[in-house]
Amino acid sequence: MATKLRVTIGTREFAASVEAGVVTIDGVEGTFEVAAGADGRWTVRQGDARSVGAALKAQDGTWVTLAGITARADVEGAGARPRSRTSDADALRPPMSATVVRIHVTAGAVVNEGDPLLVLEAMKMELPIRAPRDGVVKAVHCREGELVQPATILVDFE
Amino acid sequence: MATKLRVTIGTREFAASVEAGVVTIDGVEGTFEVAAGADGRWTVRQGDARSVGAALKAQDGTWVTLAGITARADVEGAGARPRSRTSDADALRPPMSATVVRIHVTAGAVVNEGDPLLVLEAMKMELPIRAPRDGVVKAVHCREGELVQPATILVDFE
Amino acid sequence: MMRRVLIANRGEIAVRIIRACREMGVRTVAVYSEADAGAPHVLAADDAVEIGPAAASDSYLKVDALLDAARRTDADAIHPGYGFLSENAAFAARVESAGLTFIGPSSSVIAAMGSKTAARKAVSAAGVPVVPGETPASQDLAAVRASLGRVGYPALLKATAGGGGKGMRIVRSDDEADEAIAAASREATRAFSDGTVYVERLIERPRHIEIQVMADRHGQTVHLFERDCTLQRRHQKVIEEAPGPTVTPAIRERMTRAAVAAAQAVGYVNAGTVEFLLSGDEFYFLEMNTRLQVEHPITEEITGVDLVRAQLLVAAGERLPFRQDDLSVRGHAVECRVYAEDPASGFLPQSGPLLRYREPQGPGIRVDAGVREGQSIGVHYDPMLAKVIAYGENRTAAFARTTRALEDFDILGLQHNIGFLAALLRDPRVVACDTHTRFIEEHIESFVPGYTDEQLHALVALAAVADGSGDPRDPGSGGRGPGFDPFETLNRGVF
Amino acid sequence: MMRRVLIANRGEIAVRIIRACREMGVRTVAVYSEADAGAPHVLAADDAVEIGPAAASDSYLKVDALLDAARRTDADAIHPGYGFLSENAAFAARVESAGLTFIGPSSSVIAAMGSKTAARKAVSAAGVPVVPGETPASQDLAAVRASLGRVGYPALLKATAGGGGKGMRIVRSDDEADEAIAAASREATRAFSDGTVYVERLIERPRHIEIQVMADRHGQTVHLFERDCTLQRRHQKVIEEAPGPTVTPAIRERMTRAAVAAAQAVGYVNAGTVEFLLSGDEFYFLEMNTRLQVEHPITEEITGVDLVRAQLLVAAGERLPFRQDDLSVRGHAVECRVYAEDPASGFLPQSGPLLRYREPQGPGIRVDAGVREGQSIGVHYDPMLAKVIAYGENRTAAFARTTRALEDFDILGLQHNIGFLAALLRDPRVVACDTHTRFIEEHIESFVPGYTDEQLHALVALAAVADGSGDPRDPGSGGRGPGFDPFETLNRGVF
Repeated sequence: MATKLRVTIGTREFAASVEAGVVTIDGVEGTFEVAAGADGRWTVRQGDARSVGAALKAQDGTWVTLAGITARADVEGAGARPRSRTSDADALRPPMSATVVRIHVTAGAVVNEGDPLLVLEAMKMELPIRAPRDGVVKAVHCREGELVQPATILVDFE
Repeated sequence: MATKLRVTIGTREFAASVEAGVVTIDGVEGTFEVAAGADGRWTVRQGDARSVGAALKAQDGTWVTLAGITARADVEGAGARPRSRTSDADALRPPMSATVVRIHVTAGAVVNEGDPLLVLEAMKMELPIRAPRDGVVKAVHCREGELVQPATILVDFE
Repeated sequence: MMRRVLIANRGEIAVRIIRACREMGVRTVAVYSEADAGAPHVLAADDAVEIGPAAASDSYLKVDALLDAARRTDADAIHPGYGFLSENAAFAARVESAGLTFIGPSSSVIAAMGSKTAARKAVSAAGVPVVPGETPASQDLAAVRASLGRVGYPALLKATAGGGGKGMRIVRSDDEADEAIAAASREATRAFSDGTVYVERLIERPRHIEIQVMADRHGQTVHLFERDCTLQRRHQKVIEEAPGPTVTPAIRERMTRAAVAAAQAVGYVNAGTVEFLLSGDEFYFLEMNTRLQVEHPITEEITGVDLVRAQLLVAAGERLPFRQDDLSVRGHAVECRVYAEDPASGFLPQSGPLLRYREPQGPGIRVDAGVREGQSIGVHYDPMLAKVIAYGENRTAAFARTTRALEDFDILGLQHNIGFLAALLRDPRVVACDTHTRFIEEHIESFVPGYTDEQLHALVALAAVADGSGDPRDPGSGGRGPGFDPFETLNRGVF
Repeated sequence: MMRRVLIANRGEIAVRIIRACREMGVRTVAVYSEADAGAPHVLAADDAVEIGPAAASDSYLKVDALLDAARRTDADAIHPGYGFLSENAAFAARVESAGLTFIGPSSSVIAAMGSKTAARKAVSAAGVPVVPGETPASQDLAAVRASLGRVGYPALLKATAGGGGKGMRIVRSDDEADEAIAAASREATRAFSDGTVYVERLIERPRHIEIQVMADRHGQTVHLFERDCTLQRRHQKVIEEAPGPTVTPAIRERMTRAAVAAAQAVGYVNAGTVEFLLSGDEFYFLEMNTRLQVEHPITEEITGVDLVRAQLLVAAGERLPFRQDDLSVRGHAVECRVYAEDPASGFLPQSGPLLRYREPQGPGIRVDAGVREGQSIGVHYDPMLAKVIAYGENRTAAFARTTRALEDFDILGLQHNIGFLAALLRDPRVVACDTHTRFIEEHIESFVPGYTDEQLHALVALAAVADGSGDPRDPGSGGRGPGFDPFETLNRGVF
């Protein structure tokens, strides 16, 4: 039976399935052999190429890294408790304590994936929050100048 | 109440007691303050000087290191299970698989601390086994040319 | 020599300074905010003093708390590191008047170089080229045209009152001048109710080249060659290298001479960096940083000099341990700044625990870091995790080694920019130096997200196998405890 | 360039070679015995082949298994590392006749230098000084006296048949000759039933100085200056440094010329080391090692050259990437060999798990290791855990940095020699170079056990607090898992 995974790299998410060594993402297949090494390391072989990565099961899923790329995976039925910051794709939350400096949208706005919704400021840097996909803004729960926390829902989205 | 410790650095053993921050070894006292840091690290302060070490409880006692020196400590009543290689001060065992190349003593020999009892060879190196203290050899359990294992008792000593 | 140095900083630079002090037999005092108890810099020092809550304004920027910590620990000198109070003239003055040694230039020099206008004026008087520019005597067409003629083409018309690109016009020749002046003035008036324009030479596709200088109190000022910091994102340096791959011996000669002249013009003492824009054969003074730079290690790698050690010697009143003739460039060095940030979402800073954090190792690789496995990366400070520094016999070898080091860096628990850095290093335009200070912004799609479909597939394959709970191959089931069997066999994970 | 290199070795040198290959885009094959499954060199390579049981004679020394592994993985070259088969001419010949590239000199050169007598003859013919010595034409008093006269005083009489010091006599002048000859002959007869004596110049208080050479197939032979390996214990190098602190420019000039002449005399190609004894201004050829040395990193640190990279280029038929004029010495480098051994019990090798293993870090510090935390150190191979290599601007700085690195090396689970190494580095005679090759043996009580009473007391204090079970400060209660709170406060352990 195929294992279904949701893989997150930063804010990007991918749905993948794995069955008998064949990985399928968006219809593209790849065949791999994975072996456990010592000390949390794993080797991943595809054809002639072998690379060594590391993996660790954590509360919010399985973290993996390979050749400098890090991802987090939730395996269907594995009972991983995702961290709040990624718990609900329809509720956008800040990645950290931050100040809301600009809000570009109001409830009802139709936005395309990547459209700027609002801008936060933290660590003296501006952090644009963009639409994760095409959709409609249901509600905006913050105002400019407000200090928001990781648990705060900024925008409801559908 | 004073904590009694037996501290081993390599083949050397020391009896020590600690009470209210005062460490006594062979009648010599020292006063220390110890604080836990993160990641298994500890700071040890004596007067103005602070150094950072690491400690780990293992099956065979508590291992500590400070400024490049490593020791193993058995605390009285701590229930540490010493490793077989140091389990019985009266039964000398080889530190590793080795070949007995020379035996200098026979049963009944009266020896002083540091006297060579026998010589092992391992890793192309000769390893002299010396008397841990003044005493009498009760029995020799190996012969020249024999391959001995860490569990083998070489010499009984009293 | 100082007896005891308080390091008014945190993270990798505090650790780096503490190591230099220890190697010189100087005792160290770390300071830390509530959020940094247990951080590596706290354990690295001989002493550590908590100075306040997490917010930098309540701790690392709090002058009184720092001076009080120094007094209580009997420190006789303060090293400011970089960032925080390192270029704050008032802080340096407070340190001086408390009778402590400030490891850096004097407060008056910091103040002089802290004002861009004053700095420009000072170095310009010493013959150092600055970007030509002037406010026309009057705003009529002829006067602005005359300014353009003096400043030279290509030129930039800027609204004096403005910003954000409004009222800005590029003028490439006399022919374009009239129309551009009119448009700029019109736009400026509309946007800012003030049509006044400023005329400046346009520096096209510049490279950011900076010269490390070092001066003692005995009149000796030397340079330690250049660093190329052209690869920037939003004025933040991303990858630096030394020596400058496009810097010819002739340019190096002129730039280093200009940098030393700039330092001498203000009576500079201790380590400093003179930043220039280089375009073609011409270079222009940008600013002088009156402190140790983040990227100082690449200079150390190619010159063999320990800059922090030199800083301490100079601050103690000793002579520099080298003369200009003793210094030379050998090989090539690269520094990559590893950040907790997500390149795919506009480089959003990331926070979270470093569930696994293993630095790359090997000949010619140096990692300057102030974090450790198990630590949680918070939101209070700069999200830089580590600097990966690699030395090689030449630029190609240094790039190859840097790439190898980035691939070997294991970080689990939060997102980082290593894939982005690796993508930059393998970009043919970066390799060929066909870059400029806005190169990353203009071509960001080439470097983001920084991983390939193959890599994504491989990660998924790994995750699917590694996730299997109760599986003997599961590395989450406590593989690091004392009871751990060190020689697990290589269990083929057929899945 | 080779496509795929099999490394016929294990441990730190295998890891080091694999890294160099990766940085050159060359694929690697590791080999491992049953005991080494999961060892760092196995995971570092692109491929790994198990070649037999733990005993080296059944695995790392098994030529057929190695060649078979190379064939199966389609490797086109073999790097032998050091030790094991690296100086085995028959192995090199087998590699050559299998059509593979042996990364080292040709089998015939290995054979020529492998015989001490043949090597002495060859280099002596090239004008390289060897220790003067001869077997007297006859064993009568006059003939032996004549030999003594030719060889020069102080001289050593040795039993031709013997060893172990029996029949050995030092002769300092003609006056002592007759008595010494009689005694030596008598003792030799008694011990070996053969009174024949050999006469050799006694090299008093020699320093061990070796010259790194490198030659390509295009006729270029260069040297990379010297290493001083005087600090030895039972002919095992313990601490090495470069450049040689007692080597004057004049001696360096003569020694490096002799080393290059020795290499050229035998048509040497690839990396090699010419070992000399230096006594006063005179030096004498000892032997030539036809392989990479354990201590090659200190040469890399002071010259900026990657010796393994150069080995690969030369083996691929390319020219050396540097000429003699490109090479120079900068700064000073020290290497300490960290062993799992107990200095207090005659340096008994130790085995056990590396419960905690954290390498020192920082500018100028390089650790070449092939072990990792959690690994068990067994009895089958050399007990070297790691090499701590430190670079500094000068010898004092390099020593200080090495000491700092040794202090920061955390090893729990077995006994090691770090305290012994640190004691050597702080010994005033070592600092002043008042040493010779038997210095450690003669003064062993100065360096063993390598810790002070204060250190012992502090260790006990730490152990007493850290042992407290159920205590929040107990680091054994799983402080490293994912649920670990990274910001434990600094819990003052009042006890």
